[in-house]
Amino acid sequence: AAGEPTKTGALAPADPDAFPTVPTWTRQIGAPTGKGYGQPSPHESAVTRRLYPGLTQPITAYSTSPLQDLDGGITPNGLFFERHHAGVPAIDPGKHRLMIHGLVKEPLLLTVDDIRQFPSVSRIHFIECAGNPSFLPPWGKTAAEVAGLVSCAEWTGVSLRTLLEEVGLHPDAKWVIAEGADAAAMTRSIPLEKCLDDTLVVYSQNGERLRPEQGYPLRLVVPGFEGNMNIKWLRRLHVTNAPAYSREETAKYTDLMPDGRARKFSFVMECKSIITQPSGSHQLTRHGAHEIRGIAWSGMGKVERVDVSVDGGATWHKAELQSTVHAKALTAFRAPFPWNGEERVIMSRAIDETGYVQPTLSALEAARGKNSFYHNNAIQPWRIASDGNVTNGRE
Amino acid sequence: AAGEPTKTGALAPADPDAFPTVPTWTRQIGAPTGKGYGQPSPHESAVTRRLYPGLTQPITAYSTSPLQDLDGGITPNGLFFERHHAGVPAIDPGKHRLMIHGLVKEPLLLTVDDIRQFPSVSRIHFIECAGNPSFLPPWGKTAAEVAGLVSCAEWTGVSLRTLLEEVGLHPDAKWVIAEGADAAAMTRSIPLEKCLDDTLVVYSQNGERLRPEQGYPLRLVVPGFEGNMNIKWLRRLHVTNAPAYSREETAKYTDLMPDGRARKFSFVMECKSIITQPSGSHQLTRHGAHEIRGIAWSGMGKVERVDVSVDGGATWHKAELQSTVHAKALTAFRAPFPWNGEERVIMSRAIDETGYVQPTLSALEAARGKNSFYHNNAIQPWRIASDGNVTNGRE
Amino acid sequence: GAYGIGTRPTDAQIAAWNIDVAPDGKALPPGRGTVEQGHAIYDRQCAACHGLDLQGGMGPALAGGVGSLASEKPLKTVGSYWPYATTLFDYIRRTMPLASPQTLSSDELYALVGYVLFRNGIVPAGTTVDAAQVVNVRMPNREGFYLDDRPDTKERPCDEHCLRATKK
Amino acid sequence: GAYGIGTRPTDAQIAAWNIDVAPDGKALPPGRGTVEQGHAIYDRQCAACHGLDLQGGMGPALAGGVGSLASEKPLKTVGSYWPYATTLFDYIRRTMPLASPQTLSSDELYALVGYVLFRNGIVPAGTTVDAAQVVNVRMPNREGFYLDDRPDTKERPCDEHCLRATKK
Ligand code: HEC
Ligand code: HEC
Ligand SMILES: [Ca+2]
Ligand SMILES: [Ca+2]
Ligand SMILES: [Ca+2]
Ligand SMILES: [Ca+2]
Ligand SMILES: [Ca+2]
Ligand SMILES: [Ca+2]
Ligand SMILES: [Co+2]
Ligand SMILES: [Co+2]
Repeated sequence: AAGEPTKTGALAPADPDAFPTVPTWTRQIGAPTGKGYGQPSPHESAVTRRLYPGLTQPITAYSTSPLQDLDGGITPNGLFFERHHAGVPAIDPGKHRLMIHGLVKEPLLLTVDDIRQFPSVSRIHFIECAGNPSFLPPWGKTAAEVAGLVSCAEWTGVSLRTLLEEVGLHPDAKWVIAEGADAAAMTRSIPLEKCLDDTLVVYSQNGERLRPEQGYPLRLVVPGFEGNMNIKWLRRLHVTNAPAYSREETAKYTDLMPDGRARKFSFVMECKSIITQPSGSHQLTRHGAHEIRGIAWSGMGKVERVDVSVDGGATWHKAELQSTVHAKALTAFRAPFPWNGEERVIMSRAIDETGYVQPTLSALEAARGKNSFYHNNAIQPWRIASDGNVTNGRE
Repeated sequence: AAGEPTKTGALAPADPDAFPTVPTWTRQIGAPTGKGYGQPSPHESAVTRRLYPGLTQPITAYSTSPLQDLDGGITPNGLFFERHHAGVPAIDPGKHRLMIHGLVKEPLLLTVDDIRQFPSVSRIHFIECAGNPSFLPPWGKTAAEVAGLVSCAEWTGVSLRTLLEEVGLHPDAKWVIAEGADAAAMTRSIPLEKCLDDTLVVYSQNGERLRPEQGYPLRLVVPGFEGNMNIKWLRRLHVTNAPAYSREETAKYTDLMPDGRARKFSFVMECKSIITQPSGSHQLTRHGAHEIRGIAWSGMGKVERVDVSVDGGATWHKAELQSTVHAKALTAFRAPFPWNGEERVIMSRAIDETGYVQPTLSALEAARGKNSFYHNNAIQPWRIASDGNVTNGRE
Repeated sequence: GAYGIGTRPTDAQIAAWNIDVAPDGKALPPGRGTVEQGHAIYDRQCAACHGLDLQGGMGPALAGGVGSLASEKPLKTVGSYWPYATTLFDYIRRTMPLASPQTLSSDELYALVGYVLFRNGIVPAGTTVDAAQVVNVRMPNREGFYLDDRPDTKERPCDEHCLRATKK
Repeated sequence: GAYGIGTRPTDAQIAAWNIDVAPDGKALPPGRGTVEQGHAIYDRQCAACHGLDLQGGMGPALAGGVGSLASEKPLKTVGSYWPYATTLFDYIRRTMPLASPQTLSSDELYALVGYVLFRNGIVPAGTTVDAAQVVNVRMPNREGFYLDDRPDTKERPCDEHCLRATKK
């Protein structure tokens, strides 16, 4: 009597033994309580971070969050994307110090425990690599390959403003040079205005201390600014009157324009979205009601609205924002998607509270040419074939 | 020239070699990128879930979140508290089904993939065991031992209302009996009104699929209601006109009153808070500015306000809510705490948006006696000795 | 439904999955068993955890405690606390024996319910238990429960006399 | 400060930690090195990754690409792209050689800067490089940067002609 007699539009026959009345796991006692630190189900072992296909430098490299397998707005710590320039340092937190010096009244040396005694703040923010993704082919096959250098967490730390008030700013202060303790001694200049606004020095991510690859024991979170500025393994804040013009803000993370000149200090990650389900490598297995799901974010503030198109951009529908909307945080969206075997190109377009509208790739290319490399926030199309196979919709 | 020359009130001498100018980890290349699934720093290996001291049944048992080591409002999945009655089943998600039947127009059998095709919702909610903590001594030594059977995550799933509308409710429908696929076949009756309000059938927690010990592949989230009702490994929803009076809602999770009668269907977790830092087993190491930090929550809605007292409850100060306040979610709070070696008893008191005020233990005992066992949301005092040692403040 | 997702289970599937037994007993299966049959099954399959005299061990006590609920040391057992015998049938079937639940036959379950009720002085020796018996047996603490009437504390925030302004 | 938390670093500590060199070059250490000395150090410590001719390998090219920036295949190198030589000193000191950064002496660093500039045709053979030289050398692409002027796309949501009402 078992079976799936009324399955509508199923593309594969149902297995009548698939769901026994009393499954084996209901008849046997389960695994014991009290695993000190839990892990995902073995059935989810394919859900991992991945290096980009073909990437061969695992030390100065990046690995992506598996967006096509994730839901909602929070990224679990184990799957938060990674980007390092000289590997992940093994820092002893007891021997780590943060120095604040330069155009300040009282320079300061702080332990991690010291920093935990300042007023703490918890906020949910995304961090996104400025190079997420390339402007040039080959186009990524999966959502991770297209936009997996973005993740989102609840960060807890102290407002940088609090620390700068504690050291006392000199009137000439205009910039803060932040430096990491990794072997790249990663260095970026951050405008003082941003430091006094919403920048945080954090020690915890999603409740627990930062993971080593996210900057343990201290990192800067510069909400909405390009990932590289969120200095990990933070050890020094140098208050100055001018930017350092460090290598990562000159040779890298500047945006080359068609006339051969380049934009510098291009910090903000503009408004963006991507459909993650269904997305490249997914397979629809039956006809009927489906869901489109995805994430949207903006470095300028809150996501205001997301539209989706299932006809290659000809017409659009408002999606529903399915999670609480936090400023500069991933916002999950959804829209209904009835599918009955039609070939379709689906895409999403986000609009933020400043009114900025996520552009098409051709609009970006018209403004910037093809070699600006960073800050590609173009609309991402996915193609659904009549057999349900989903691939990148870029020509 | 190294050292900590101006350290104010330090109780232990500073180690001048503690923070080299160029630490070894800055001189050496770090660990490679691309660990598929990340783990915490080895320096945080003591931050784990623990069985209650003396608990010897790891199968039908509970383990606590290490609240004294956590920050903010989100609990990382690896440290989310556990409570099982027959261990953690190893469910093959492909062979798992959810059946919805009873007083419905069309009974339904759903795969996990089917459920993912209904409109999805992501919301941040706490889950708390009704027995968190005991009303009777021995009092817990740490925040985990006192209140570690509460955790909070972003859940993604489908509104139970959507599923109930899909099956079509019979006019006599009043309750939904939810059943798990574990060896306890855990069963609870939930009022239909709650099922049509904010109850969710979830598949993901903090972005990734549910952990096995949290109900993989499906669990019920009944926001603000006692943890036991958030049925894990959910396999069946039976719509009825009356509660089942299952063992967990008669023998257990009923609240015995002094006259020998008991409250039944005592579902809501009332407003509560606890200071987690500093808390039992912590040690203050210097005089001067410190922070009080903690978490507050209410099963009735949003936390409206948290007060802290540093004089054993004689006077109170308003704490700052340091994270975004979500309804029925952990809300982090903080307050400044200057400490210069005084003996102190510190405590927090939360108030929710309904105006309900977290009571003292004696107020609870006056209303319920000492044997009501469940729903202890009493104010928790911590005693700070003049040497900075923190212990449970209950007499 | 509007979404048309999923499949419709057959009546046989629903009947096989639907194991919850409410106080009305409508979902009780056919079958019967005697207190004496229950005694034999209990000693073999239950006593190791719950004790030969139902006094408890690794598992909780299954008898005793009548009259203790208003005392300082209440003992909540099937006999002293449980309002319905249907719960006993339902729980043993779905959960016991701990390591091999949902393996007992309906006759064995009725017999075990009979034996546990007998040891609690609720039914006499020699009783044969069936569905009607499980529904109709009067549990001592049937009237011992009332609906949640919280909130039951009336604490007030102290805006006037004891709330000090927060210093920075 | 108001919180009084932490310790005050000594001037010596600050000097030792403060390694960032801005275009004003004020933070450059004393020292000097020649293009020829730099050549020898480069071949020993850098060429394995950046190539004997600075053409790149496991590490990026350190020369070439002048005139390519507006082309279809721009090559961004120290010579073609970097606006300041101070960045070169700063970056090599803090980051290179990749596996043993912050091990080169100031003299070695000046020499390496000299050699990389020489191979980019920016200084002649025989040059001795010191702090003044690093600050004053005119990098070819010095004027190649301007402040971020985004937003640069003016897409509009289509409220009128193409936004359809969402169906359930
Ligand atoms: C291997 C040990 C073990 C065996 C064998 C076992 N039980 Fe249990 N039993 C337990 C444990 C442990 C609990 C408590 C479970 C919980 O609270 O989640 C329990 C609970 C119960 C309860 C509920 C008691 C209460 O007051 O809530 C009943 C009734 C019960 N068992 C009956 C039986 C019967 C009948 C058998 C034999 C058919 C049996 N048990 C066999 C360990 C066992
Ligand atoms: C083991 C390999 C290796 C060695 C040895 C090495 N480098 Fe590098 N170098 C790299 C890599 C890889 C990068 C790119 C790092 C990144 O992008 O984060 C790099 C980047 C650079 C850059 C920046 C180039 C640009 O355009 O951004 C300079 C300059 C440089 N190295 C100089 C040197 C010098 C000088 C030495 C010797 C003292 C040296 N390197 C030794 C691997 C090496
Ligand atoms: Ca269907
Ligand atoms: Ca940039
Ligand atoms: Ca101090
Ligand atoms: Ca209860
Ligand atoms: Ca069991
Ligand atoms: Ca390096
Ligand atoms: Co008062
Ligand atoms: Co339009």
